[in-house]
Order: sequence, then C-alpha cells, then structure tokens
Amino acid sequence: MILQIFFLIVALVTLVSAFLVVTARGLMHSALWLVLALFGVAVLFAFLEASFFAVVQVLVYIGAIAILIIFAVMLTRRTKDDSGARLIKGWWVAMLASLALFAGLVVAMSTWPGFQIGPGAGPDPAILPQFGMDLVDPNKYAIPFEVASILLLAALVGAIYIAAGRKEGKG
Amino acid sequence: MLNDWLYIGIFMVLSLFLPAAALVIAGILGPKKPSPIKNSTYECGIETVGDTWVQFKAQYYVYALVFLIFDVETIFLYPWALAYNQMTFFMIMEAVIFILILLGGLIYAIRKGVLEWQ
Amino acid sequence: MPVFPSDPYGFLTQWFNNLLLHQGLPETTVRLISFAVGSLILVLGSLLFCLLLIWAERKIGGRVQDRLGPNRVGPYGIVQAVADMMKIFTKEFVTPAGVDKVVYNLAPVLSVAAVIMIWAVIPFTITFFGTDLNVGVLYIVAVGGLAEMGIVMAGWGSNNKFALLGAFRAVAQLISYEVPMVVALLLPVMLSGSMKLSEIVRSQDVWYIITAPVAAAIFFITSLAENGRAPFDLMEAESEIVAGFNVEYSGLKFGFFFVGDFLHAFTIALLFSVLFLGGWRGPAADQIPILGFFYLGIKTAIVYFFGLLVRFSLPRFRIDQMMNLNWKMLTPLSLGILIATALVDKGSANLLSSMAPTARLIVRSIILVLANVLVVWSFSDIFDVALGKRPRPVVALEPRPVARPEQPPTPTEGGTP
Amino acid sequence: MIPLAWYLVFSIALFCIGLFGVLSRKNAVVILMGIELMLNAVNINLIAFWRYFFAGSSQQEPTRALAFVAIVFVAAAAEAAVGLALIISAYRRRETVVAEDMNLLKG
Repeated sequence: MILQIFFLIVALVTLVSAFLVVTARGLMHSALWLVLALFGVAVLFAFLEASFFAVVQVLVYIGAIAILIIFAVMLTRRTKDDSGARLIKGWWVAMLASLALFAGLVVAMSTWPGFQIGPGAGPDPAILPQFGMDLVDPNKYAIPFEVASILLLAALVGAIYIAAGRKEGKG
Repeated sequence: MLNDWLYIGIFMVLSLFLPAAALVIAGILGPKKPSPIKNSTYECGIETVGDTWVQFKAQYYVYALVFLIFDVETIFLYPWALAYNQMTFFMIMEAVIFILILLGGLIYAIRKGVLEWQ
Repeated sequence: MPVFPSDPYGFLTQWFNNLLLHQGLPETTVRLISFAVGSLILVLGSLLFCLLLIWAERKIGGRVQDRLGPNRVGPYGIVQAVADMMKIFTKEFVTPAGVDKVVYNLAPVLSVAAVIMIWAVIPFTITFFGTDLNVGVLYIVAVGGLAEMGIVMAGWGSNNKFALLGAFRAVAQLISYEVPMVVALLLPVMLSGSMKLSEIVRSQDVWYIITAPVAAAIFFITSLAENGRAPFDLMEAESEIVAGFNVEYSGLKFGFFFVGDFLHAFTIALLFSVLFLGGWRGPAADQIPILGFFYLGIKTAIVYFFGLLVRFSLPRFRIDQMMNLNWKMLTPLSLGILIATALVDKGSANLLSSMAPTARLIVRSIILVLANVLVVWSFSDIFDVALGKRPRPVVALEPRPVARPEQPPTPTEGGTP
Repeated sequence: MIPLAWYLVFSIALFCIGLFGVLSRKNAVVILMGIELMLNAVNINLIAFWRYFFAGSSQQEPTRALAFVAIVFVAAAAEAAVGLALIISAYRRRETVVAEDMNLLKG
C-alpha cells in the first residue's frame, strides 16, 4: 500500500518532468528537467530491486550523459532564450501520433493475460556475481561484452574526431 | 533489498530537508534590505555587458565524452570484479582485452592532443 | 543480544524497536520509524560534527602555517565555529537580480546533501551503520555525481558569466578525476568480491593499502581533487577567475558550499579508512563493537590530518598540469594496475592453493606488492612507448654558482626592459 | 504490491512523451533528450519484465535481461556522445542547431 503510493508519486513526478523536458522554453531548463526524469527512473529501478542499475542510472545518466548534454547546450547557444518557434509547424500531428501510439499500446497490452500479474520471487542476492560470470562466459554473453567495448571505442574515437577534428577554423 | 532502498530514500529526503530548513530559518532571521545596486550581478564592479551565455571551448565536451565512455565501462567491470574470485584465467583475459581496447581509445585521445588544456 | 557497554548502538536500536513493538505497532511502521530516527541521527550528527571539523581544520591549518588559529572564543577557540555559525545564520541573503530562483536555491542544498548521503552506507562499527547496501561502492561514486549537478546548477542559476565559467571548470575537473577513482575502487571490490562496504571491511585480513597500494594512492589523490581544495583548488582559483561557481551566493547559502567542503574532506578520510585501512578492524573489535569505532576514528583522524597537511603545504597546480596528471598519469596507471593485479593474483592462485592459510596470506600480499612496484616502476617507459615518445635523456648539469649568471644577459631585441 | 501493468503503462507513457519530443521539437539537442527518454522507457520495461518473471527463477537465465539493459546503456552512451558531437560540429559550420536547417544533403 505504502509502496503503491510511493510508486504513484515517483511515476507522476517522472512523467511530468519528462513532459517538461520536451516542452520547456529554455534549453537549460529542459536539461535540468531531464535530470529529474532520469532520477525518477533510477528510483523506479530501485523499486524493482535492480540496485545495480539504479546506481548505474545515476552514475551514467545523471553523472555523465546529462553533464554531456549540458556541455553541448552551452557549446551551441548564443542567447539565453530560444527565439522563434520551439516546435515544428505540424506539432499537433506529432502529438496525435504519440497519443495514438500510447492508446494503441495500452489497449494491446491490456489484452495480454500477464498484464495484471504481481511480482514473482525477488532476485537472488548473488545475481550480480552471476551476471559478472555470465558476461565473460563464452557460452553466454562474452561476445556482447567484447562488442560493447568495441562500440565504446568507436564512439570515443568517432566523437573525438568529429568534435575536435579540425584544429583550424572557428571554435 | 527494498529495505535498504527505503532507508536510502528516507536518508536522502532528510539530508535534503535539513539543509533546506536551515536555509529557511536563516532567511527568516537575517535582515532583508534589498537594493538595485546590491542585487546587481557581481562581475568585478564592471557593469554586466551582454548575456550570461558565453561560448565555451569544445575542450569541456571532450573531457565529458571520455568520462562518459569510461563510466559506461564500469557497468561491465563492476559485476566482473564481483565474480573475480570464481573466475578462470581465460575469463580474466577477456576482461583484460576489454580494458585494453578502451585503453586504446584513451591513447588515441592523448595522441590526438585533445586532452591537453589549451 | 547486544550488551550496553560493548555495543551501545546495537543495544539502543534493539531497545527502541522493542519499545515500539510493545506498543502494538505493526512491524513495517516500526521499521519506518526506526529508519527515520536512525537517519535523522546520522544526518544531524554529521552536520553538527561539521562544527568541530571547521575548528579542527582552522586550528591545524594555523599551526601548519605557524599561526595560532582560532584562540579567543572558549578554550583553544573551540567555540569559534559556533559563534561563526550564529553569525552566518543572521546574515542577509543577497539574491542577485535575474537568478533562476529554484535552481539558485537548490544548488547549495544539493551540494551539502550529496556529501551527507555518503554517510548512509559507511560501516562505523560491526553493528553501527546506516544501511548495508549491496552496491555500496558504486553508490558512493554515484552520489558524487549529484554534487556535480549541484555545481552546474549553482553556476547556471546565478546568472553570472564568471560563476558559469567557474562551474564548468569545476565540473570538468570533477568528472576528469572521477575516471581513475572509479577504476581504482574496482580493486577493493575485486579483492573482496563484494560491493558492500561491510564486506570489504570484513575481508581485509591484510589491509588493502598493502595489497593494493597504488589503488589506494590513486583513490586518495583523486578524492582530494574531487574535494576541490589545494592543491586542486582550481575551481576556486581567485587569482584566475572571480571566485568560482559560488560568487553570487551570500550568507548561509555561501556557507553551505563550505559545509559541504569541510564535511567532504572528512568523509574522504573516512572512506579511505574503510576501503583501504581495514575500517573498524582491530584487536578485539569483533567482540566489542565500540572498540571498532575508536579504531576507525584513529585511522580516519590520521588520514584526515594527512589530507590537511597536503592542503596547507602544497601550492596550487596549473590547470593544464592538473589535467595532464589525470589523463596521462592516473587514468592509464589505474587501468594498468587493475590489469596487473587481476593477472598476477589469478596467475599465482594455483601456486598458493597448496599453502597454509597464513602463509598464503603473506605470500599473496608480497606478490601483490611486488606487482604494484613493478607496474609503477615500468609504467612511464611502457606508456612513453605507447605514446610514441622517446625516453627523455638524462642530462647532468654542471654545477655553477646560483646567484650570478655566467655571461651578461643579451639585450632583448624588442626593446622591452 | 504493484501490478506489472503500472510499470508497463508508465514506460509506454514515457516512451510516447519522448517520441513527441523527437517528432515535434526543432532543436536537435532536445531531440536527443527525447531519444534518451525513450531509451529509458525501454530500460524500465526490460527491468520490470526481469523482476516479474525472471529474477527469482533459476532455469530461465535471470541475467539475460541484465545483459540487455547493459547493452542499452552502452548504446545510449554511444548515441549521446556521437550525436552531440555531430550537433556541435554542425553548429560550428552552420551556426544552427535546428534540425530542419541541417539539410545539406537535400536535393
């Protein structure tokens, strides 16, 4: 019961701040609302007893991605206020499409028998070491593990090349 | 596990609430005599010219970028470190390769000179 | 059943819980109340403890710099911090025009809260801890990320160019130093096989400062940098930028950044003792938990004092030196030490498995220390090769009199004096 | 006791808000923020299914969902890094972050 109330509060705060992310006037406000929304998602991970991903969410999303976005906001703005329209002309089409998708998905999901199911048994406390073992187990996720590092390397090299590639020129 | 997080949640709320309450009390106790000069932005006594938004160097972005990549790396390395004691040598080698690939990225960034402060 | 003199905290919690349960309250409510009371004690305790820290730091700083430090209010000036607190509580808040009200006011609160929240997972004794989170180590790092948010919000919310510039410099410093810190923290996790801080303490039959000295050093240096004080006080370099991200703050709001700062300095020492110096471990600390509190206190005080010595005796780095130290030295070194420790420890596991437990412990420690020494010793050469640098030739200079130049200075061409 | 439905509806709502941002905003940085929201919705979904069906059972590989989530984190990080770098680079050359104006390839 208490859990349900907590959940509703957190979910509401998260959704409202997510909505403000996409509608706020100032870019920096968008970024700060994004931080709140990401934090709400981290709290929901904690609700789902995925402690590891709750802290990783804070560490990676708030600590790194949000900071990266804020730096990018700073690097690409001259004036504080967004002059001109924030939304494209046909924004109501986008609104309708999103609402339709929402309605469609909820209806489709609600016909599924597992929709109202309660939680199963909680995770084993040893799930994280197990996850670590599976990550390097050649029969399980060793390939995704190595591919992830390649992907990260590619992102690092590519982004550095794009962002700081040219020595001369503006900036 | 949910209990731990409940504790953390209460702790977080309290550690935000108590300083905030202290600020409110201090706001009540302190004098309030605002004036336009006092409330102007402090920039070495010179009147503020233009907007607060100044252009930043792409430098900052590169630091944040390298930090992000290494931070994501920890998602994989922490579970691996937890299971370290039960692992075979081969499994350790896989993680070493993982780290070496990322170390390659770091060396690229250094050789490219983007991590130098200019 | 905990007994009072040896384990006051455990005794009190049990007494309190039983008291509430006998009132007929349901168990969840009791748990909620005891959590709230426990965390209230920790939060208030850490905030009030800060008063003592401020006094201690000023006093030690004074003695290091051959001054007296605070000495007027109370014996040894010990009440000085209280007097300062009363003064700062009654100061006026000057809120500059054009600030973003919510963001501006939230920033100092966040930067204090981010430090206090670390205290929730620290095991003070075997029974006295807030909570024993199973991802404690990562939690500590993640909470540090919230402090960065606080700085960004302070800088941006102030509506001031210099505050913004200062904030971004500060954040660039903080995030840079987080990289080697996260990697160095992997070593205690790897050696103990757990992210619980209590598990890490319990597994330190040999302190990790012995089996992972390089990681300990990296953790200490990066923590100092995260704290942002001398010699890493680039974020507050008043000779280069106005005063950092907090120029526009006044009164207690300004004070809170420093409360966070002082508390962080102590928290670093606490974390270092827990992670690398065996925490509450010491003779008979298992049986008598209160002893563990004193052991931890002594270890923390030593580390804290050492941190203060560093702060008060070293000059400030230049920002390029600081970034080079991080990216070209600490980060590769931390990754290198991680690889070396993982390989050496696993490689020697077969050799060690036939030994007696005590002998195994000793031999393993020696092997790990040797691996650390080897990595540090060969590090600069390997890395220079990787970077395509030639090793710097050793140039022996002829000794010559210092004060007198050998030849008269040639006149400069531009005519500048 | 929270039914699975709540998490699913929440994640669908978050996804749709993100989608609305991506479709309707002009600023490329906000579009990226919308994508991050959508990825977060996916992660909530994955973790919710993991918790409700797979976490406690030993025969169904409880770690598979975790591997998925970790890869989503990697993808999100790579996307943010490269995407923002592209935006910064485009801004330097063309002085704009409006996605509509980045139409150099338009015939």
